[in-house]
Amino acid sequence: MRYWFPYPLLSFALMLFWLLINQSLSPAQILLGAALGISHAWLMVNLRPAKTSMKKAWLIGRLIGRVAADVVRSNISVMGIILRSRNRPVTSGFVPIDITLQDENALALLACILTATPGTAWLEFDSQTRVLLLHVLDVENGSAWAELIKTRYEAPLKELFE
Amino acid sequence: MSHLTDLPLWAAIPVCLLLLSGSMITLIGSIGLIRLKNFYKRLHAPTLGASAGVILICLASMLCFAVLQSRWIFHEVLIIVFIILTTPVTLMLLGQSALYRDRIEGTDGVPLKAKPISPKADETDI
Amino acid sequence: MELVLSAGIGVLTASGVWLLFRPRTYQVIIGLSLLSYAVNLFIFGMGRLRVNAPPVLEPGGVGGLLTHTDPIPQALVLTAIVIGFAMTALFLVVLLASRGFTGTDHVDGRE
Amino acid sequence: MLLILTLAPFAGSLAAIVFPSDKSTAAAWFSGVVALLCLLLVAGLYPFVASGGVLRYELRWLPELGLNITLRMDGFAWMFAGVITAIGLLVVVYARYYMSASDPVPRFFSLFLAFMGAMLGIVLSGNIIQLAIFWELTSIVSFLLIGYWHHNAHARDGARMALTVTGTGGLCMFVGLMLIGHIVGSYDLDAVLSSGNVIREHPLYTTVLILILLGALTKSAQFPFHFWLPHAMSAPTPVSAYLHSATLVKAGVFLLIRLWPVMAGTDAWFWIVGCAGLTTLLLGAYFAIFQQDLKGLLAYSTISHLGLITVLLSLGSPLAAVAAIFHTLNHATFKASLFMAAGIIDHETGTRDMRRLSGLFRHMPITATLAMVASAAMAGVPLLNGFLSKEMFFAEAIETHKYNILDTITPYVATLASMFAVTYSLRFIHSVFFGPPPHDLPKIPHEPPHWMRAPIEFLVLACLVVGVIPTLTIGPFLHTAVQSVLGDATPVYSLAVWHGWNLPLAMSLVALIGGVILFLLMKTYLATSVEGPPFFRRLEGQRIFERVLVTLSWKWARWLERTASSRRLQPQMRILVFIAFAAGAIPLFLQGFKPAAIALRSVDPAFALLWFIGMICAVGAAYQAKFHRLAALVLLGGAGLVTCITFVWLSAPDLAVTQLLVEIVTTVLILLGLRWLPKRIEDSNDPELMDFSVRMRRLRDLALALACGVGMMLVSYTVMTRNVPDTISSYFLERAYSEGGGTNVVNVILVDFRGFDTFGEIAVLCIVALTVFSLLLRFRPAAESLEKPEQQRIQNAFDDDHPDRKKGDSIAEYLLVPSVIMRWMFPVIGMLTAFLFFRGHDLPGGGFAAGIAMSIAFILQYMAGGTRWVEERLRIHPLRWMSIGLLVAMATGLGSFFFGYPFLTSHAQYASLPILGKIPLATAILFDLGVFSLVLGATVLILIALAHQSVRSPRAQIKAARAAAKETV
Amino acid sequence: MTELFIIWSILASQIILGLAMGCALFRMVKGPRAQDRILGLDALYINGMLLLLTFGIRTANTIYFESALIIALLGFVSSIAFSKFLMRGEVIE
Amino acid sequence: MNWANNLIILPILLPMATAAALIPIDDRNRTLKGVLSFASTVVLFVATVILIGVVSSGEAAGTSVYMLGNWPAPFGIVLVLDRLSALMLALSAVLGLAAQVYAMARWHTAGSHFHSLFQLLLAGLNGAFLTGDLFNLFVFFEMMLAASYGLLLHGSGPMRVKAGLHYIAVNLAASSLFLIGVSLIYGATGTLNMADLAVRITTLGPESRMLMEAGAALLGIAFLVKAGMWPLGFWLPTAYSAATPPVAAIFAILTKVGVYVIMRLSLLLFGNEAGTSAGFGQDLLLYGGLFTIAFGAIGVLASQAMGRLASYSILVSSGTLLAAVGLGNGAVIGGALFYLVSSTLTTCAFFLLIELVERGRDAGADVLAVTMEAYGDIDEDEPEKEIGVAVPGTMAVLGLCFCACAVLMSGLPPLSGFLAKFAILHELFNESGFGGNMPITAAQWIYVALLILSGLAAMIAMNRIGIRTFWTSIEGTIPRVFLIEITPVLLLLAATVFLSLQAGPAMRYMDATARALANPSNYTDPVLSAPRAGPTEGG
Ligand code: NA
Ligand code: NA
Repeated sequence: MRYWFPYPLLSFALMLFWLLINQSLSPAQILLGAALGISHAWLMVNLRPAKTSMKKAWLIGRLIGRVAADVVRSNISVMGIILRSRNRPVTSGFVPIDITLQDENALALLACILTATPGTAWLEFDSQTRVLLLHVLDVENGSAWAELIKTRYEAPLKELFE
Repeated sequence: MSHLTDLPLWAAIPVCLLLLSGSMITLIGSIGLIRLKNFYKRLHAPTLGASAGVILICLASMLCFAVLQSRWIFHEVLIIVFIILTTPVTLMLLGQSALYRDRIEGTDGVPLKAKPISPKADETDI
Repeated sequence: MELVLSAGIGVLTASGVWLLFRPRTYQVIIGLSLLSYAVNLFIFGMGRLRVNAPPVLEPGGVGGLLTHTDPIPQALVLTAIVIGFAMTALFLVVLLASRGFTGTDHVDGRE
Repeated sequence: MLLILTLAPFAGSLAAIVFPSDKSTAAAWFSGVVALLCLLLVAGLYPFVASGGVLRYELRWLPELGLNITLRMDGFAWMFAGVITAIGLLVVVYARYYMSASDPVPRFFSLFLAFMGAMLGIVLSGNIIQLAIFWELTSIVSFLLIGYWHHNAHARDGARMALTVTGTGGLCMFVGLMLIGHIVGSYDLDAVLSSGNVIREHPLYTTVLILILLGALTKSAQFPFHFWLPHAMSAPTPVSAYLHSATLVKAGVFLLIRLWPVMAGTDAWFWIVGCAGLTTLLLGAYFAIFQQDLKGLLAYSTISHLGLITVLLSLGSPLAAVAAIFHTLNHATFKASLFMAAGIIDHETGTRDMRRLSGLFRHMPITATLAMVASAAMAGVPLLNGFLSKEMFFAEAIETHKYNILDTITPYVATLASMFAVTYSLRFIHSVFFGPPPHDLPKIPHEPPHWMRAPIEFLVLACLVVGVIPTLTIGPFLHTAVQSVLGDATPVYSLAVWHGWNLPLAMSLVALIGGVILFLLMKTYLATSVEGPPFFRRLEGQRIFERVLVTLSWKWARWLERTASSRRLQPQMRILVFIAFAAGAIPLFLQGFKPAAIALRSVDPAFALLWFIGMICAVGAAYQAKFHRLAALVLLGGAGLVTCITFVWLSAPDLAVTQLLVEIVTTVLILLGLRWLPKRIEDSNDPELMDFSVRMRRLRDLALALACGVGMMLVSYTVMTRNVPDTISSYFLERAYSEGGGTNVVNVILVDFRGFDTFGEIAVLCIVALTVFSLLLRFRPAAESLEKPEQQRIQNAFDDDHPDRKKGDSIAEYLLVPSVIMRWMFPVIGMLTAFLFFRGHDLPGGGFAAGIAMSIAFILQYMAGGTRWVEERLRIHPLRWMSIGLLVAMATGLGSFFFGYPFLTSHAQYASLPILGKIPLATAILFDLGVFSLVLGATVLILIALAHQSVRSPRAQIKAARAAAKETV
Repeated sequence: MTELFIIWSILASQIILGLAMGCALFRMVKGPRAQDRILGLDALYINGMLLLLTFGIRTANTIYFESALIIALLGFVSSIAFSKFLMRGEVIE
Repeated sequence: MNWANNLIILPILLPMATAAALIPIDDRNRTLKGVLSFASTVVLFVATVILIGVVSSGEAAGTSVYMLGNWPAPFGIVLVLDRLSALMLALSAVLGLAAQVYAMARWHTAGSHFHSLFQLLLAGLNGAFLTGDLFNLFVFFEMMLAASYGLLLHGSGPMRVKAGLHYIAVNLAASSLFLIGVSLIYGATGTLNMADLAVRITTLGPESRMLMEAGAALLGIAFLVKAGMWPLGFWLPTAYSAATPPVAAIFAILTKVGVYVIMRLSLLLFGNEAGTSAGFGQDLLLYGGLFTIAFGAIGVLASQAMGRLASYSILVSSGTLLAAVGLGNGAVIGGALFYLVSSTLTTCAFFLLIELVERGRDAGADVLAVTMEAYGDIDEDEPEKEIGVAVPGTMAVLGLCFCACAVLMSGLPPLSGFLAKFAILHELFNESGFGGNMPITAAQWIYVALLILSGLAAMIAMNRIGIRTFWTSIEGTIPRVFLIEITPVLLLLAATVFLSLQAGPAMRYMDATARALANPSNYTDPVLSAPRAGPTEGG
């Protein structure tokens, strides 16, 4: 079973992708999507990506909600910063954060989250020291960034993947 | 093929609001590209468009076509997903490259990782 | 529409042609690329401009130039894009080889 | 018979070349037999010709153009054929002994026979174009014969000069003959000969005359083209004996006589031919006196005698023509024998310098006697053949033909030249055979083998016999020849030796006595003088010719080539663009092109804004391309994006999709290339910028570029605002679904209506990929690009410096998170590819877009993991994919053969399957699959081949280092 | 009324997005560093994609969606190539 | 659809199939590739001979039409086989055979995928000759050019790459013109089919007409660049003399493609029936052609190396042909076609010969050095140390071949070079038949003079270079030559001899071709009225 369906989640996602992109739920498209999803998963086997299993998949919903809220919030604040930047230049800075997350897929997800929320930019991750260098647009406003990220995102991700 | 004028007012208002707000946010983000003073600050600017801008405009599109074509398949979701997946890659790589170049040149205010070997510091713009 | 596009074609052509006259191989390849945009748009324009009249039929339908834009220039542009891409690749590699052999990026292989 | 006669020498020539070089005697025998056979053939044809008949043989060759192989023998041709074959036979005999065994003798005989054949071809031609053919053949073969001893620089120069002069003349003559054909309406000699009046009265007569005379006068070495002949003396003597007595130079005379009935008699003819002839007659004789080389003397004498014949022909009187024909024969006889004699002297003594030779009479009395008789004939001593024709010449010279100065001076010049002839003849005899015994010669002189002398004996005998009893010997033959040339105009003439005391005889006496006196006066001077005549020594025709030739054909040509062309790219581009601009603009300008009125109301502000951006990108890219390559590339990407959006805006989603994908690949590609282009540093005080001329050049370029831009803008605007013509696309729009089986008309056009374009287009991609691949196999980066890029060196050094890091950590860290996403994108892009592929036929997409998209998926993996990483994991066979793609596309097209349809006929159908419903099944999809496979293979191959250079470069570096080490050792 | 309203607001948002593209262009032209230009190009791509989406709404036609999808899915590839070139001096090692 | 009709597409498909099949074969099996490729070219040659037979047998008025995808003429793409295209097909097959055999001796080892590129070049050439559609012509032009880029660069090395850069840059610019021209014509007339265009031209309105003419002019410039017209052909001598010998040999026909298209289009579109467009561009062709002859002749004289000499002689022949077209004299076309065949065979033979002759000399050593250096870069099998076999007669044979080339190039008798010039002059002087006594115009006089002078220039230059090579060379260095290297040269020269001997039939063919070209309806009628294949006909 594992041989034939090496990445079932991926295959499912790909099938979903297929159905979405084709805007169709016809049996033909479902079949075709499934076939393509499965065969593309085989392609992926060759690349040998790190295997990840989601432990508590339901947590993902909570995470998405939290991220969505943050996106809205940070969008507004960044807009403010940009519009006010001429009168009141913002103090931005680099924030190093220790990351204990091990799974690389989880790290990738974290990167996506941090990028999607304006105001924080993932710059560099030292694989030895496991320090993430973050650039934060408004350091004054959030000196507790490191803490925030660790609790708000890293922890749930850890829970999700490890 | 349906026509845009078929859109009822109750749908038109949210579509327009979504569109206008999405594009406004994108514009503000892009203005940030102009107004923010250094590269690292500017790195944040496009994410406005890549997050809120994309999401709002895609929502507008979804709503519009859902009403027009009476369907519930939102392939615009794909755009949101892919933008959110791919923008970090670009920005991460770009930010790191900038960091590297600034360190090499010894630009002020850039945190050093550990002192790299002293470079032949004529590396300017390409 | 026509005015804007033709002005665009004009500017692309002028920039591309100007670069063709330059001495550096890289300038020439950028020039050729700009020129190929101009040419592609020009070909495209030869079918006249139409907004929202893509040459895609309803299943079982019959199209006409009243409801659809002219598909031929589009087909021609597609071919031209492909060939243009191939030629850019080729020219690039040749200019690299020339740079390697002659030690200069001058189009004549010497300063 | 005539065909055999013409072909035999050529066949013999081909056969002779295969003789091994050590079988020279056999080759000689063989050639002799061929020559004899020809002679016998000619002799056998006499009865027919003598009765006034004209023998004709015609073989169809190019009848449409009036060119057939026409062989025609009348009396005149017979006479010439006889001379050619007879003297040819004698020369073969002579050459058998003359040629040294160390020479490639078979080649000599082969060329000799070929030459004989060509000469026979000239005289037997019944078609003037065919005559020109053989004419040029004699030039070519004589070139090879003169240059036979090509290790000798003189021989080479002489040969080249002979060919250049006679070949040029021949080409002019060819045009002249073609014009005759134009006038007469036929190239047939008979037709030409019967159209004398038409030709002489035609407005083109003078042109024709000059062209033909250029041919004839160059060939017969007439002034001012005489100079090549003495230099042709570097040929082996048998060649000289043949070419300069009976054949090559006589071809010119032959032509003059042949066309005499047609062309002669006009003032133009008289002036041109007469001037050339008289000058040649006199100058040749004068020059001959002062030669120190035996063969040189004979050569100038030949020139002079040919001048004599030419003068005779110029006069336009039938009697003069008779004299000319007669003298042609006589000259051939004595000159051949004299050349052979000179050759014997050269052969036996090792020198031809008259200053070194003397008193040879005691060593070779027989040869000396023979030479003396022949010289006497040359000098025009009575009882020898030369005397007879010279008398006829004098008689004609004193006649009045045209009342002009040329006619008046003719007798004086004739006498003077004749006097000179006596002088040089005497000199030849005296300085060689008499005087003190020779000393210090390269060889001890003695009589040559008997058979070597035999040809001379025969010829001298002929001189004597003809000179004594002309009517009984040469009379009938001459008459036949004369009759065939002059026809009804044949005058009454007498070949008697004694005509009584008359003015010609007096002139002969004056010449004889004067010649002797002149010789006695000059004897001492000549014995030691340098080569060449006084007064004219500086004015050597050869030197002038060489100088002119070098100036014209080398110096000026090189200067012109440099001036009229450019090997640099920029001027070529400027010219091309300028001409293209002019070519496009002129038809419009001439027909009063008015660009459509500019209408601002239809401008969509968003679209205008878009193009405002596009234009800035274009100009910016142009501005930055020199010093900021990356910036230029970024801006180019901007322009590309604007183009894509425009396509979407203007109802071309297919184009937008394809252009976008191509855009991405191109950017990656150029970036891959940028690694090998070391950066260019802007020098703010670049002297170039200051230079005024540079600035002007830029201004000019800018003006041209702007002109092109404005032109494109006006034309495109005009076309776009015009009404649509009745275009063929309606057909496609109507049938795309019903007959093409797809709703996306563009794609149906691509894979069906105009699938052949696509087929060709993928082949182009395939070719380019192969080219790029094979060129990169041999890629050598520039020296400064050999090393790894600076960034990598610094980062690697950093890794090396820190004990907790290992090499490559920097890049691994850099890509740690991004590579995860990039990797997961691989199957996603794969799905997109499938999507683009399947829906292409109905909606935007298609095999091409799918192929490019898939290649992006691959390249993304390369970027994420590096070359080695990918190639350890994925098996990529782009070449195979390309091959399969092309074959699949072709096989799909060929499939229609089985149903009796032409290539690429597609079969479309919507099949209804259970569960799946209606799905499209067009064979075009299979074709698209081929396109996909090829595009994927080609794009991947191009990108990977370029990417591989980075992996390869360390090896190249090692090699370069090794080579450098080798050099220093 | 609805018609005018929706058409004008779409037009407005298109112009706004066009202006946003203009801002991105400013960075591409101005620099000052290569990374700024690349950032500008990336923003230009995203803004352009949004413009395509609005265009889809304006014409009520989903046929232009693929172009936007391709930018969303593959547009980042050239930006990655650029960044990697800056960082490592070559795109593929 | 009978098989003979399907044969029309064979010259395109066969080389492509061969090329495709050869691509995945490893380059270590070059000989296998060469043999397969050669076999394919032999079949191609046989097919073209059959095609010549088909068109000259008078069936179907000498014009056969092949509808690709079974779409009728103005809409789909059609291949049109007439006497002219059949002639060009056969010519390119002959050249292909010769170059290929020659290459198999050693040159195909100088780089990879030689045979595939070569076959694709043939396919491109044949497509360009056959197609009856302007845009399809562009595609095949690009195919041919792309393959020519690849082949020019075959063997790599600084000279070739430098020359290749210029060649490609100029031709890319020209291709842009091609596209602009084609699309402008489409925009003005709404068609791409040549026959349809010829018909539509007669009824165009003034504005459409001027736009169409501007498009045609741009198109013409693109072709003239390929044909090497002065001053658009400066790239040619450098490129051709840098190419490897077999490549240069096949390139001998590339310029002729430009000439072919010019001839085809100007006679088809701007014939007497074209209304006010009749004779469009003829003067440009005439004077451009004359300048090209002059420039080519000057270049021939100024050349120190044989390669450049040969390249310039290509310009001469281009100029001769262009001027012949520009004369607007239908009859001259017949002679010009004869000249085209003869001069193409000659230059091909000469290009092949050059390297053999120079092999014993220093120049040859240079070439070899470049090759060796190129090999140094990659780990591949070294080339054979022994190049060919030294046979004593070799020098004589080479000399003979050289003489033949010289005679052919300078238009001296008795070979076809002379007959070609004779044919041109004859038809020039006797435009309205023999003895018609039409006055000869100044341009015609200049043409005649240039024709003769260019021959003279070739004679002087070949003489100079030949003497230097064969007569003053240091004795004892007999070049080593493979039999399969000299054989193609000999065969090509034999072909010119054959052409001379069979001048009558050959000239009849050419004249028939010229007559057919002079009357565009010979082309347009069959193309526009060709029936589609129906299911009843097929199996
Ligand atoms: Na962020
Ligand atoms: Na003496």
